[in-house]
Amino acid sequence: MEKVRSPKNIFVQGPILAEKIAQSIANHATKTDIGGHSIFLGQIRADEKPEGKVIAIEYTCYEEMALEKAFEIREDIFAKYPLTCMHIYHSLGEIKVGEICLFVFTSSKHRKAAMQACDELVERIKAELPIWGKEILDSSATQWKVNT
Amino acid sequence: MEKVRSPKNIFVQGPILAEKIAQSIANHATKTDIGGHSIFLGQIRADEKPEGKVIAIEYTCYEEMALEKAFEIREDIFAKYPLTCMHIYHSLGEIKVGEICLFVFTSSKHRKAAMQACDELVERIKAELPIWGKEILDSSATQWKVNT
Amino acid sequence: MPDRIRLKAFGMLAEKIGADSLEIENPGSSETLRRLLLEQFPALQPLTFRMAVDRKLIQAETDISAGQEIALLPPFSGG
Amino acid sequence: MPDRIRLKAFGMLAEKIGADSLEIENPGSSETLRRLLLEQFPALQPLTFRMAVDRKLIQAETDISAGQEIALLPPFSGG
Repeated sequence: MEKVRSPKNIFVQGPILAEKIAQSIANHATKTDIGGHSIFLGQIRADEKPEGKVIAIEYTCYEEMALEKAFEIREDIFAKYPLTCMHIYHSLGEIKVGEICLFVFTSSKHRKAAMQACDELVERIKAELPIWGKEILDSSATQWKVNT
Repeated sequence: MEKVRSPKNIFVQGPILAEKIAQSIANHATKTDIGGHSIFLGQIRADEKPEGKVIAIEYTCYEEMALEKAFEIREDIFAKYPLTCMHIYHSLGEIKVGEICLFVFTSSKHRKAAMQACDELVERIKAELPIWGKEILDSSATQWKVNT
Repeated sequence: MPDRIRLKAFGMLAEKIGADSLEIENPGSSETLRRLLLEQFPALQPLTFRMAVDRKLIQAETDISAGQEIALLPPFSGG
Repeated sequence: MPDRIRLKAFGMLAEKIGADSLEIENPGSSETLRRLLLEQFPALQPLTFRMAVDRKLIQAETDISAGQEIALLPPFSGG
């Protein structure tokens, strides 16, 4: 039976807290057809730049387009891998170094589908979602983040 | 500077709790050279067998050999990938369906190293650590788990 | 109905333009719009950007109709 | 010192042998030990197992010395 899915909000104001991740994991204890979970977390790094050290990244997005695109990516990944669950959360606003800004969570009966889907989701989120990070430096300068 | 590492205990009596995972994630907030974390969680599945439905798995191990081997695997993976941190926890004793029995956690500056190292660790843990799971069925029968 | 379009700008482009939203006369196509923008905002000239029409990224020159939402998108850097 | 070895059995092998630890006379080599075990415990005959000597998996016939720890290992099923 196909479940009809609709776009979900993936955005969280501020950092993603460890307690939220724990709650999300615990919520899956009743899904006893799951054998493996794969999680990716993006954390803000204190990169050294010529103009100063990164102390935070401020994220903005084109929300309507990002949610439509995230929905399209979700549908593609659900069609490609036999997943039980998939969750995507991305922070908006100012996220300090050491804090979590991205939480991708996939679950499946056998581990490989969850792992491959998680990797592919992270790649597609970084390449295809209209989200921008402005690095805030300890010199008070700012510069726009470039994904490599 | 090379850090000298020594064998660590990877075994946990009973299930791995979501709070422990959250604590482990939160402990990395001070490591501001980390850009990505990859986590794999193994969860006990309620598989249907001809003799009954799995309700728990009881794990035993050859502890001294498992810890030596886990140390060797850790060293190999640290040599192969530029990781900041690596953590492995495996449950012993009876773990019920829906509970977590394996927690593998890798962190690195850039995401790919963490993801690839996590995948490789899970494969090697399953293939090379002397750990055995006995499936306990709802018919009270038991049977030895076979990794596929 | 006047032939106008809504223009949204994001990230570095919004900074250079000095606004994150504009309403302008419909230039009729994405390439005409790009030329007009580079004339009006020379600070955009060294920058790479793509456009979305009604929240879909466009890959080639695209006609623009009145009432459509056009977005100016610098390279994405989420995650 | 008597020429004896310690034998550990795990998982399904411990169940079939009825013990998880035995002390026996040193058979001298891993293949001789395997033959002796299959004779003494016919229930092991259909099973696949490997051996470790002093916590290292052996890949080929290996000499066994007094005092060594020999382990009988069914296929691993951790994770």
